[in-house]
Amino acid sequence: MDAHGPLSDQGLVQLLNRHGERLEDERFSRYAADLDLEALLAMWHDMTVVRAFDKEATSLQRQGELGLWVPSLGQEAAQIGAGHALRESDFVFPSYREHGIALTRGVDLPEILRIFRGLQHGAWDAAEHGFHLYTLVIGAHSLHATGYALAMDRDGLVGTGADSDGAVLCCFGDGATSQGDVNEALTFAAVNNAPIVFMVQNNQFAISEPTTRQSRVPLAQRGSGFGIPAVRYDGNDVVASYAVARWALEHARSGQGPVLIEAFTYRMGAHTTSDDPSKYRSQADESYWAERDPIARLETYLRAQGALTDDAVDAAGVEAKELGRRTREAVKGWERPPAASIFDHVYAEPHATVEAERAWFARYEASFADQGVHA
Amino acid sequence: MDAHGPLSDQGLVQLLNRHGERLEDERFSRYAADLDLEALLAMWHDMTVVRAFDKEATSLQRQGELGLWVPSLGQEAAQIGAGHALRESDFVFPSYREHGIALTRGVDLPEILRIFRGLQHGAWDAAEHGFHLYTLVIGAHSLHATGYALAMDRDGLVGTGADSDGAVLCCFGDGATSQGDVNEALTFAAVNNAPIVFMVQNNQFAISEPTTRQSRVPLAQRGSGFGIPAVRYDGNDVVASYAVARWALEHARSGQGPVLIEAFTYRMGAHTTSDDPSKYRSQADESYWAERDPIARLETYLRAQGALTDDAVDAAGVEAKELGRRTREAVKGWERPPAASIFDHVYAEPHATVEAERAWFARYEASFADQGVHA
Amino acid sequence: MSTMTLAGAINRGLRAAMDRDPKVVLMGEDIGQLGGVFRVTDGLWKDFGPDRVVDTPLAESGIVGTAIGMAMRGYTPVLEIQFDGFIFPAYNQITTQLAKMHYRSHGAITLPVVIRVPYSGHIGAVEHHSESPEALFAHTAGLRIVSPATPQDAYDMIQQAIASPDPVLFLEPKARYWDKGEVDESRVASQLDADGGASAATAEMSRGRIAREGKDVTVVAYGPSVRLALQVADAAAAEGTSVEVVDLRSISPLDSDTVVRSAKRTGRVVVVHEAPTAFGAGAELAARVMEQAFFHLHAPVLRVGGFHTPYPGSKFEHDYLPNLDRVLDAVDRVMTH
Amino acid sequence: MSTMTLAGAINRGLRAAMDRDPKVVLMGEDIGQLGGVFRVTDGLWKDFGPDRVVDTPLAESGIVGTAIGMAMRGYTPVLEIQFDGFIFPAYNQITTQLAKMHYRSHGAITLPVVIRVPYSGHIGAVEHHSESPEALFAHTAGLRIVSPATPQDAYDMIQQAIASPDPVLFLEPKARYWDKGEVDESRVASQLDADGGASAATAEMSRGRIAREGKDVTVVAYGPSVRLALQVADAAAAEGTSVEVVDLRSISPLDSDTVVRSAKRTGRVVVVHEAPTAFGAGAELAARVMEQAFFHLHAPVLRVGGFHTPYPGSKFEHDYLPNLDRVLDAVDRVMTH
Ligand SMILES: Cc1ncc(C[n+]2csc(CCOP(=O)(O)OP(=O)(O)O)c2C)c(N)n1
Ligand SMILES: Cc1ncc(C[n+]2csc(CCOP(=O)(O)OP(=O)(O)O)c2C)c(N)n1
Ligand SMILES: [Mg+2]
Ligand SMILES: [Mg+2]
Repeated sequence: MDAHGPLSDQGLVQLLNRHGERLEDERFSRYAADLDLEALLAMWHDMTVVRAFDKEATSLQRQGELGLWVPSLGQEAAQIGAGHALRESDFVFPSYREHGIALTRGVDLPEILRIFRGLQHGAWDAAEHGFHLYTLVIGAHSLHATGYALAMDRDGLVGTGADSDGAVLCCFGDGATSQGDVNEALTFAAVNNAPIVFMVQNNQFAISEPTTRQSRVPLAQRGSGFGIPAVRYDGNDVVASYAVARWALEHARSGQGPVLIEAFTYRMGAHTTSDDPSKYRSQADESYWAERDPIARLETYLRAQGALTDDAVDAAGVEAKELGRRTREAVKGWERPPAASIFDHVYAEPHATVEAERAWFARYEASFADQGVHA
Repeated sequence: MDAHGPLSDQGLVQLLNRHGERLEDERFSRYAADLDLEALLAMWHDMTVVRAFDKEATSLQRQGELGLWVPSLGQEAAQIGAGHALRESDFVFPSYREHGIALTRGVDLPEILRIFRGLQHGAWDAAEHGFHLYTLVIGAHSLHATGYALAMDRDGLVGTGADSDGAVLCCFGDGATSQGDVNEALTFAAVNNAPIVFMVQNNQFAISEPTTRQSRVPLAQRGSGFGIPAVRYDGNDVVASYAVARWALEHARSGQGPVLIEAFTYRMGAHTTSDDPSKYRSQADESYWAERDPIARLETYLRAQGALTDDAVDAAGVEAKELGRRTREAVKGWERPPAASIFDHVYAEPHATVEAERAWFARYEASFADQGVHA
Repeated sequence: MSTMTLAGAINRGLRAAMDRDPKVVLMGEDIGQLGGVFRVTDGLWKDFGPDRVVDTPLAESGIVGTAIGMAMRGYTPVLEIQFDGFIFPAYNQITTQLAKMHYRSHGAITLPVVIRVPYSGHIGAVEHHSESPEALFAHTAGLRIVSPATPQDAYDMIQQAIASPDPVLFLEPKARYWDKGEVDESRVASQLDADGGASAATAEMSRGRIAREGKDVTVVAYGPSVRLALQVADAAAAEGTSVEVVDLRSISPLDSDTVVRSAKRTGRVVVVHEAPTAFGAGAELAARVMEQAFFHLHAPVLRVGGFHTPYPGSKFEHDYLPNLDRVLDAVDRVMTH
Repeated sequence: MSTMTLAGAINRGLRAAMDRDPKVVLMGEDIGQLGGVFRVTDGLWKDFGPDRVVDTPLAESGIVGTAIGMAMRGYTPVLEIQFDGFIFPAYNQITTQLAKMHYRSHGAITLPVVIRVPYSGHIGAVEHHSESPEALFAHTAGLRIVSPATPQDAYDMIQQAIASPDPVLFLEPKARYWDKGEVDESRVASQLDADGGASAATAEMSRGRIAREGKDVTVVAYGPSVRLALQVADAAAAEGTSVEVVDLRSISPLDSDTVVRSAKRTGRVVVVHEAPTAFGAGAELAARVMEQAFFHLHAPVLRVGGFHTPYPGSKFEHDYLPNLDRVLDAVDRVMTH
């Protein structure tokens, strides 16, 4: 048994430390071997894009254009690292904070905001992007992910060695590990040897509750209870995030079964725009983690390598601004579909109750057109 | 990670082997040190009593006097061993097969049959016996047990060193380990350091499904995933069952927190009287386990020690017969309470709907008394 | 035409659906080698193998949740929940996920999952083995809920449920499992083989039927209570009252049109179900009949159901559940107006 | 008398209950240092400490299940479920365990567990944060379900719920959390201090009240819809229709007696709730009013509720939920008879 608690940083795989220095790891360095400077720049790019988007969404929420926003601030390395380790043949089940992974799956980021503007519950084509809709009921999607992985296996898309081989990446938070569903998912995945990677982003908080309210041992240890190999790594280190995710995905894709990986990271922002973290955590804690910012350390490294120029930084700034503008315009430009659309897609086939209510609603709306609003 | 599956007999604590020979165990022998021949005879006695009762209940079911019976056949050592390790200050949450533990908690065995005769859902006073009612929804009681243990802790009944110190023993089967609730119980117990012993009786089947459908590693290993110490032992060995349970209970009672123990045993009978095990397991399997009968090996040992005489065996036979007679009489003698009693105890305080229906039912019944049955 | 029990008809229907579509996968506890605790899947494991008839871990949320994921990749999981009382660990998955995914995805994701549940009482069982949870699901949009009362309907409707692109709760009246009846196996086969078969099948299983015509009182029932309603009709006929029996078959959608039409003819309605009366399906039906046939009614719609108590010990179930006398009593009461 | 918001009144009521009885323990997600996502438990963690205000693991089944065990040893757990849509993982524990333990134990075990749920819509939230699940629980015997509409009721009823020996689902109309009102803190205190206080408290919270008297139409509402019903009464009055408003307060038991008495006077009833109409609480009420006041009714009981769809995106919630126009439309319709 590990003597360390779930917030310990003991035994974390790390390949890029907070000073922007590359480290070696006997087991995982080789999974990062293909990361040349170009690849790292691409990751840096994605991390800055999603952070800029996050900022824009937060300010749109403050302006009243969005009901809510769920920032991924601070978790960019964990997400972009994993995202770059994915293949097109893989399929991701995010929770609701995986905007970074969304980006790597080709989701146009502004589209995500349709959810938070209250226009719809799902805002992209899951099959097209290999990226499922966000699930707000904590942990519920872990079972869907497991079932999906089992179906991939049935479909012969695992362990053949072909490019079509794939795996599922299932994301959830530290808090989610307490849900029965997540543990059932571990059971179903283990006994059926499902091609799935369970990725816990331990951002140290479930809203206000520290991870110590969910576990007394590191969350990665949960795997062993189900016979699932697990690795814990520095989730603010994009190189380790890539390497561990790559290892895990290869393990799953090749038919060796489920893996649990724990990205130890920090939620640098609020839980959501409705949250006030000053109520439950200290400035000191936040500063400590600001020094471990996932983007800053990659920047340090890339600059030291001469790979990141001021021009590149400026260009990224311009791109971010453009994304911001495009986001604002998109959000403000979306037209709300007609009210009667609430009756669409409740069922795939007609259902008498829905049809009767739809008809009633049409008559009711028409009555206003005829007579003006009541009273 | 353990390379063995959940049905492996590797690494089981054993103190009395199937040939009736005592073994030493570095860690657990001392927890059996107080078991003199008298104590072992008492255990043998209880095991034979519950087996005889089981037989009687099965035959009552066959005669149509009971709707169902759930035999504990084969699991007597696991249950009686644990039962003898309990203190009065402990509290047990059984599933529905713990007739052996019921006996050690002073439940008059025939009373259990009120449930299976369809007279009531709970058939004894849980508080009086420190033995909760049977729970039929698999795993649901594991959370009640955890909450109860936390309440004991709040009440100052843990870790004081006094005789009043207690712990909860929570029993469930191998199948139950797959339920979300059981895993949530492990979480709540671990983070709150609850004084609870989770005892899995791995009888190798959840109805027809072998334990390999629930886990790919030994079930005891589940503990480590939650930071809960665990031990796996030969559940057909009453000495190991006692020793391991005693260790676990002392651990919990002394304030050191939760423990998971896995009694590896075998369900020698059917799941229930509705079940037909020949559909899903072999005669060879059953014979293999018949040779590992928990009562037989204790008998061999006690006879070798000269502690078990033919007279004692005869006396036990007489007692069993008498219990059988008493059981039959009790079951056939129970009067069904009046139909209107179904409205009692739905709520602790009056509820208008129940009272209205109760009144209607009284009028309805009275109408028969007045007019005779309809049509 | 062949004679089958209701359980046998479901078994045959499952087999036909599995033959028709290799993506149909059965999942549940003990449904494999054992054939299920009621033997409804008997023989299917042997014939289709453990990949098509899957014994799952003992976790209902897991069963439904993984089925959702499989359905997302084009499978049609047909699940067995061992008993009515054990569906509740899956309640979250059924109501917040299975029911809502089609809506959440704007129609992009369809989840043709069927959840078979042996339900209702009268089998002398212990706690949690005799319940009728239909109303606990019918309030949730996105689910269909049906219950056959005859072997023919059992055979047809299980296949229609499997063919339907919507999630279906398929409630099997377990006390009727051994009732026998004639079954025509060809009708549903040709329906499903035709163009638009799935739509036609969904529509058909969503409609009630007049199980017996009558003119004085409409008695509405479904699943296990249809037989009782027919017995009531016989008994009432002997007393000179003509009872029309509506077998709803579908609880969501509730085929209130058929009932309202009947109510407009008879002016008197009695609804029967085993589930507790309070907040049960009968309440919805009564409310709709009132809304749509108020001025045709001679008497209030009466409901005969279980009481607002937990399902009692089996020695009391005959008092707890609707029986001939209680339904006849309600018929008499509506006839006094 | 002091002025409080509805949320503030619950906070004060919780504090009073915790002062009164050291066995009262609050449990839930983020209710400690944070004071809950709606700040309803604000300040209590600071004043009562982490043993009385417990931040639990993120698992609703675990919260309810462990509360049951604590209640078995004499504690009175008062749970917070963060949002309506997240109660379903606990559905099994609530309906098969919490609701049934008293019955299962023949009255030997009482479980005075209170489950607080911020519910209903109109707050512009994302999916699962605006639902009204009352009917999904009211069908299950063994539970009480109440919902206050005013700060005074919120203050009184939370304490009555805690005092009641039965499990209570305490539904808090979250859109009304910031509504202010006068609260007399002394009345419930003297009720609870008196002999038989728990019985009196249970009985009182189980009764509806006439929120406004009227003679033409009875509009029945509870929780968040009471304010709407009162607005309807105002608007209808302006058109010459006198509306009586019944605030049910309790859904289980459903105080149909108060409604039936009113219906016998007015002859016309409209029921309003945010939950979907189909299989909702309004159906039960309509059925009972018909059963008990049929010959007094001039028109069918009409229901105005949410539609049979999942709760839509918040930009649509004003179309989805009952509003002044829809209720007035129903009032007009019953007035045409
Ligand atoms: C079943 C359920 N319960 C409660 C909530 C409310 N809730 C939303 S996010 C959250 C915390 C989740 O924490 P974690 O799993 O660590 O993920 P994070 O938000 O930190 O990424 C809670 C309690 C929910 N969405 N679902
Ligand atoms: C939630 C739930 N699902 C299904 C069942 C039906 N059922 C009763 S016992 C059983 C098998 C339990 O196996 P296990 O946990 O190993 O205990 P054992 O019966 O072997 O002692 C099942 C599936 C149930 N009682 N509860
Ligand atoms: Mg977190
Ligand atoms: Mg077992």
